[in-house]
Order: sequence, then C-alpha cells, then structure tokens
Amino acid sequence: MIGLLPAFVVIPLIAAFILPLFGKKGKDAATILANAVILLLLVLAVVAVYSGKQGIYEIGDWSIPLGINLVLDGLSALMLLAIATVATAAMLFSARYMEQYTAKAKYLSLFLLMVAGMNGVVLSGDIFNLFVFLEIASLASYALVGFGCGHEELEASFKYMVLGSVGSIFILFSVGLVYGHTGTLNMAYISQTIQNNGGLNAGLTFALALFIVGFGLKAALVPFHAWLPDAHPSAPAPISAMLSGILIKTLGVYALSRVVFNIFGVSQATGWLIIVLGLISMIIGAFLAIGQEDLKRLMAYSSISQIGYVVLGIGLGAALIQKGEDKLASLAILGGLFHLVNHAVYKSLLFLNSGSIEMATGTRRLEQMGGLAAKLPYTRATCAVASASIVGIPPFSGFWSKLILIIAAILAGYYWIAAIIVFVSLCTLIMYLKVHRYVFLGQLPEKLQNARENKGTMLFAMAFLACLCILMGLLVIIPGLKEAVLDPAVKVLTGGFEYSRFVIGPGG
Amino acid sequence: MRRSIYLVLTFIIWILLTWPFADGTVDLQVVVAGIIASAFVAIIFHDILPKEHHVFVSPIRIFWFLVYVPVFFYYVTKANFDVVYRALHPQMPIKPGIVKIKTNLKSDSAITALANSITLTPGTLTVDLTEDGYLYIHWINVKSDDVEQATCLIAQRFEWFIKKIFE
Amino acid sequence: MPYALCFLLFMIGLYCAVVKKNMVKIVIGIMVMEYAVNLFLIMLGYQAPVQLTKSEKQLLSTTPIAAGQGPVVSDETGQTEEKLSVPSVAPILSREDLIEDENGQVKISQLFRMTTVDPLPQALVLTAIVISLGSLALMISICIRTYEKYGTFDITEIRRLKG
Amino acid sequence: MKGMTVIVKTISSWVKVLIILFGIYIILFGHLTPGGGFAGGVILASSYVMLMLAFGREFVQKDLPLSLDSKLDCLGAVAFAMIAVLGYVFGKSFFDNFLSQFGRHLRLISSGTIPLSNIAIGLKVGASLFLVIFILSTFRRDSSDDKQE
Repeated sequence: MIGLLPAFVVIPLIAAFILPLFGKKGKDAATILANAVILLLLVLAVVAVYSGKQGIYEIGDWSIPLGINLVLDGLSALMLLAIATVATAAMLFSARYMEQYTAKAKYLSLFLLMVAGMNGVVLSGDIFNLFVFLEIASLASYALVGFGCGHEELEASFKYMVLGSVGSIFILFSVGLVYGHTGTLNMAYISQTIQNNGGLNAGLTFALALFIVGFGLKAALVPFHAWLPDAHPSAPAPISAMLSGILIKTLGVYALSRVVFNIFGVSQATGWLIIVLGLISMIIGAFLAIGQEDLKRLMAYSSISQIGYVVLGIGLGAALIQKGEDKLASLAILGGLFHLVNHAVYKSLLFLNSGSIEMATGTRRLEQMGGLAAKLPYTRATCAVASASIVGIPPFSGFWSKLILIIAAILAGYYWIAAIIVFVSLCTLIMYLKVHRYVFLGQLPEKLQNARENKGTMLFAMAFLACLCILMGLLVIIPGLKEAVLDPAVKVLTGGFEYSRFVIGPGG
Repeated sequence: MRRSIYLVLTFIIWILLTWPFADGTVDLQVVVAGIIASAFVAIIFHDILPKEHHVFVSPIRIFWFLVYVPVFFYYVTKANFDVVYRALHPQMPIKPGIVKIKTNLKSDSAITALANSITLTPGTLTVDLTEDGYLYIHWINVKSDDVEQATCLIAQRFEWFIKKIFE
Repeated sequence: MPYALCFLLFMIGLYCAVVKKNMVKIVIGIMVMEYAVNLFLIMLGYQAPVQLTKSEKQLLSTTPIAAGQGPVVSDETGQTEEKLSVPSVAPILSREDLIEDENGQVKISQLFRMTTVDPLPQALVLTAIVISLGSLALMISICIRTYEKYGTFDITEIRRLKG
Repeated sequence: MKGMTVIVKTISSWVKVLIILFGIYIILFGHLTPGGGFAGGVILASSYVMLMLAFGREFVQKDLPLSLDSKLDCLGAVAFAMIAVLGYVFGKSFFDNFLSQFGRHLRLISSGTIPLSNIAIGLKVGASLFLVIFILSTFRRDSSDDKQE
C-alpha cells in the first residue's frame, strides 16, 4: 500500500491531462475514463483505510529531509476516503448534469486536477509541497466556480479568487518564516526542531497566526467567510458538492489541524482561539442561513455553520489536551472528525439534491418552487434523509457526531458550549424545515408542471450518498469499525508530536 | 534547398552557442544534439523564413557583403563624429525633421537591410515605410526636403551595395 | 532592515488589494504581495560574505561538484563519496559551526555551504512564481470576462450577489 | 490585425528560428548551465508571441493552431508524469532517476531523467504560456465583434 501512495496524486493528474486530448468527439469516452479514475481512487482509498498500514514514501528515493516525502497515517487515510467518496458521487452526478454545459472535457479535467490537489494536500509531508498542492486545488476550484461564465459566476469567482489568493500568500509567507526559523521544510523535522528549541519563539508564533488566518480563509471560518456564500452557489451543483463537502475541509480544517497539532504543538491559547472561531462560525452561519431565499445560498451558509462544529470539536480537543485530559480530548476530536466525514456526505448530498431540483425547475429561488414532492419523489426522499442527518435526528449520522461533541463538552464542564450546540441544531432544523416547506410541500406553480426527475447516474449518486447517511451511524455503534476508521485519525491528532517520531523513525 | 541552408546556418549558431571544442577534443554529444536541434528547427519552421536565402550560397553576394561591412562602418564612424560635433557645439547646429526618400529596392530583406542601415547610422532614423517604396526618415540635420536630393544624401551610398547583395 | 522593507511592501500590496475599487488594481495589489513574499524568501537564503584564508580559497577553487566531493554528488561509478549529511539545522553554516577533522582541515562541503547562498529558497521562489503566473492568468481572464459582461471594472458596480 | 511594417516582419521571421534554437539550447542544457525547462519554454513561447505581434493573430493561428497548441500542452504534462511513473516501474520509487548511471558529469548525457523532464516541462510551459497570451489577446476582439453584429 505504501508503495502506491503517489498513485493518489499521479493517476488523477495524468488523467486530467489526457482528457483534453480526446477532443469533442470523445466526450463519452472522457466521461467514462474520468469516472473510472475516480472509482479507482475510491478503491485505493478503501484499501488504504482497511489495511491500516501507515508509513512514509520517499519520492525519488531521496531520504528525508533532503527529499520530499508522502505520509500516510490515520488522519490522511480518513481524509482520502472522504475525498474519494464525495468525488465518486459528484462525478457520477456530473455525468448527466454537465450535459447542459459545453466544455465538458475541460470540466472533467479541472475536476480531476482538484482531486489530485486535495489528495496531495492530505498526503504531503513537506510543508511547501502542501502549499503547492493547496494552490493546485484552489486554482482548479476558482476556475470551476466561474465555469458557467455568467454574471454571478464571474463575480463570485473573482471574489473567491481574491480572498483565496490572499490566504495562499499568507500561507506562503508563513512557510517562509518557518523555513527561516527552523531551516527545514519537512513537517516532521520542523516539529522536531520546535521541540528541541522548547517551544515557539516570536517569529514562529507569528507564523502560526498567519497559518491560522490563511487556512481559516480557506476553511471559511466566520471572520473570513465572505467568499463562500457567493462561490459555492455559483458553481455547478456537483462542484458545489465538492467545494462544500470536502474542499474547505481538506484545505482548511485538515491543514489547520495538521499544522496546529502535529507541527507547532497545541497550546491553551490556540485551542481557545479555534474554539471561539468555531462557535462564531456556527452561530452566525446558522442565523444568516435562515434568512436566505436562494436554495443553494442557504446551504452554503449552513456549510459555514457546520464547519464550525468540526472546528469546535478540534479546538476543544486542543484545549483539553493542554489540560491533561487526554480521554476527553480524544472524545472531542473524535466528534469533530466524525462530524467532518458526516458533513462531507450529507452536505454533498444536499447540494446534489439542489442540482437535481435546479435542473428540473430551472430556478434556485425558494418562493418560485413548491409542491415538488410528487414530481421529484427520489430527490425528496434523499433530501429528507440528508436534512434529518444534518439536523441530528437520532438514527442518522449527524446525530451521533453531535452527540459525541455534546458529551465531550459536558464532561469537560463547558455546559454553555453544549447549550450552543443544541441551539444551533435547532436553527438548522428551522432552515431545513423551511427548505422542505418551500420546495416540496405546498402548491405546485403553473410553470413547473413539466418538472421531471432525472434518472440514471444522477439518481444513483444521490441514493449512494443517502445510504451512506443512514449507515454512517454504524461507524461508532459497531465496535470494530470505529477502531479501524476513526480511531487512528484521532490518535494522530491527540498524539501531537508523535507525528515527527513516526516520520523520522525511532533512530532520528 | 532552403531547408539545408537553414540547417547549416542554425548549426553554426548552435556551435557558437555551445562551443564543444573547449578542452581540445570535440564533444560529440553536443554536436549530435546540435544536428538534431537544427534539423528540427529547419524542417519544421522553414516556411516562415524570408525568401532571400540564396544570399548564403552565392559567393559574389558574400563578397559584396564582406566589402559592404567596412564601408558601412566607415559611414557610421563619420556620422558619429558629425553627431558628436553637433552635440558639443555651443550653438547646437541642428535642424531636425522628417524627410521622405525613395528606394528602388524590391525584396523585403533588402528594404529591411536599407532601413536598418539608415537607422544604425547616427543622425538618421527610419520612421516608417510605405508599400510603394518610400521611406520616412528622421534626420538630425535636414539638408534638403526634396525627395530626390534626400535620397542621394541618405540612401544612395547604401543602396548600391545592398542591391549587389540581395538582388 | 530589508525584512522590514519587505514587510512594508507586503502591507502596501495588502492595502491596495483591500482598498482599491478597480478589479485590475486589486489584482496588481495581490501580485505586489506575492512579490513581497518572494523577495522575503530569497532573502532568507542570503549569506553574508565570509573572509576566507588562503588555503580555504585554494580548496574552493575547484567547484565541489566537479571535484566530486560536494554534499550531494556522485562520481562516475555512481557511488557517493561523502555520506549524505542530514542538515537538521539551518543549511547555511557560519564560521562557528565548522567542524574540523583530525588533520585540522575543514571539509569542502562545509566550506561550500559557508560561502554560498542557500539554494532552497530560490527553488521555492521559482515554484511560487510559476504558481502566481497561473493564478495571475486566471485572474486577468476573469477580469476581462467580467468586463465583457458588466462593462466596468469597478467592483462597487458589480453587485448582483447580496446577503 | 494586419501586423507591422515590412521591417519588423522580415527581422522577426529571421530571428524567430534563432529564438527557437536558443530556447532548445536552454532546455537541453538545463542541467549543466543556468536555465532549464521553464526558462526555455518561456523563450519558445516568446518567439511565437513575437510572431503574433509582427504578423497578426491569423498568421500565427495558421502556423500553430490552438487545438494543436493545447494538445502539445497536455502532451508535455503527460510526458512529465510518465517519466515519473517510469521511475517507479524501472527504478526504486516514483520520480526515481533510473537512468542516472549513464554518462559522465559535465557532459550532455549525464543526469538521467532530468533532461527528459526538462524537455517535457519546456513543451508544457511553452505551449501553455503561448496559449494564455493568445487567448487573452483575443478576448476583447470577440466582444467588440459581438457588439457590431
């Protein structure tokens, strides 16, 4: 398995550049190839998680820190699986959905480029390489947001691009600072140098602050969230699913937690900073979402709110590790990471639903729809599952992750955090009741009499994600699964500096 | 024909760029790479090259070119001193202006060579040229604004040689 | 001091990107930031000139790569002569860091590292320039497309998305 | 766009071949002298940009159609990745320099796969940079044509 690590980056990269060679005639062949590549990635990711192997891969046979390395540990494997799952569903969905756009081969190419970039971010063990892959994924996503070339798309893409570029520059600046202070770019060696120096000095603290701002911009935490509600609705629906489902988590939350936990080491201040960012995101995102009239925009704000949960869990873990309560910390981080995976599934399902609705009705305005329950039964069913999941109704996946977060908060003695979690869940309930009320119930407008469900791969993609939504709860209920999938990832984060020992090896 | 001429030309330039004879021996790898690169360039990009390639194979034209070089340098040096004189003279005896001259040259390369010769000579500068063989020259010290006379003063001395070389 | 100027340039770029209302000017501001960071990275590799003794100069007169003794050099048979040393600290050495062997001689690779600038930031900057080239092209094309749609570069007039 | 005067056209058609040759030189000697795939690719692209300025877009479009250009672009990228994968197949690891035993240093054939990667990068950078400049230069023209029609 370890020998195959570069395949996660190389296969989509090569496929991305082969696709345009097909030209206009080979559109179907291109679609099939892209789907096959993504499925292959899914299989590889499942193998990576299932085999439980961990290790590093030295590119070009150069030993670290001279060379660049790829690292597969529990967290990376979990993220790879999440990326591959969402990408599979989105790719299946776009096989039909993207027929309405002209340059489909270019779309598929950019899609694969984005997947390659995200896989690279997750696997990279070199901080500059992390930046490079982050930029690849970001550039592909900027282009995909503006793919429709309409007024809104271009405006949203420009906004996204300006803020994303500023975030990238912050990260690059911070990488430079870290290199200046530690003399190496390998994440494990940076971490080791920091441990040997006995903590952060002023320059490294500044670098950490820049990292938090940069990755916060990528993750759309609240003070830096302005681009998300524009960018995500403007993209084509499968891309919205990818962006909201997984891109902000990979580029934002994953990179942030990797940097904070494994490289710089947690501290009380960073932990609380992250908790506060998460709480603000939760509350403000939820409040803004309720007032929206645009279906996808509502979901985008809800993404901000949900990313707050993930960040809250991780921040709570960071604060608790510092207090010495390792058990509680791992519980909180488990909640955060589990919520990350859950949110990846149900938010992408919701966006795919919105794509299906938009394709059937031609509008995204809530007040122009109504009574679609009879016309779009499958969409309605899957949307109901996803909504129940995001709100946190018991058997569905969202419930379990929120439950874990609440338990962790209560056991740690932060009752007010638990109260906020419950309160924001209620807000979420309101907004998704609003979606159902406006879209599926009520009077069917005259215009929409001809609305039809789209069958085929689109339906299959939605059904696939809906099944996942229902079954994800088993991840924590069935004992063996939790140890196999989630616990290694949690251990990586709670382990902190163990990461450097793991990469460098016992002798280093 | 044209391809082989350009192959040789580009190969010479390659040799000048890389100079594989540095340590007494010939570096065969560089030479072979040069042949491949020049062949590649000559075969693929020959069609855009100008048509006056026969200049390189005619000994008489090359002879006239070799004669033209010292003559041209003589005129350039002379014009240099002239401009220096005008620049340093307290009263600055200049009379700038743009004159129109006529040329009998037909081929593109010849006109280009004439225009560039005029531009390279200090004091005169080719501004524009028209389709029917007129050139507009900016002149630091306009002696005559008559087309015939200006042609005599500026272009005649180069034109003869260039005609020998290119046409 | 140069670092402060670099930071000033960064701030100018940030100011330009935040305050200006013309889309092209925003892009220019972002690029100024990018170049400030590139400048900063290049300066990280700076090595102050070191006074060398005569014997050290002699030692350095052949380039380490040609002499086959450099830090990462293999000779004709493909074997590395010097064991790859793992730089766990900054790759640039100062005079205090030099380690002499039993003959009182300093290894050429150490001397080389003491007298040359750090090449790694230059590689980083090259990569960063390529990336910024890509993002610049994308940004400018989006600006042009937006201009075609809206007929203006002023972001205060491009406001279809609200809330 | 009709292009510039005869002088510019003649000179640029003379010089273009030399620029391309220089670009090839920079690419091929990237592992021995300063330069390499990126710099050489930029030089290659600049030769076509010069032609575009001198002769106009239509001429260049005939010489190097956009479809061919984008194909070259993809080909360069695929070739680069393939060299990396070949390292995995024939060598120890991905990107392994599996040809490194050939040649002596300071000769042209000395660095194994690095010159090959340089060629691929040169192709990719040259094609894509020219593509970017060409497409950016056509944007406005399209819109003004639309308005006239």
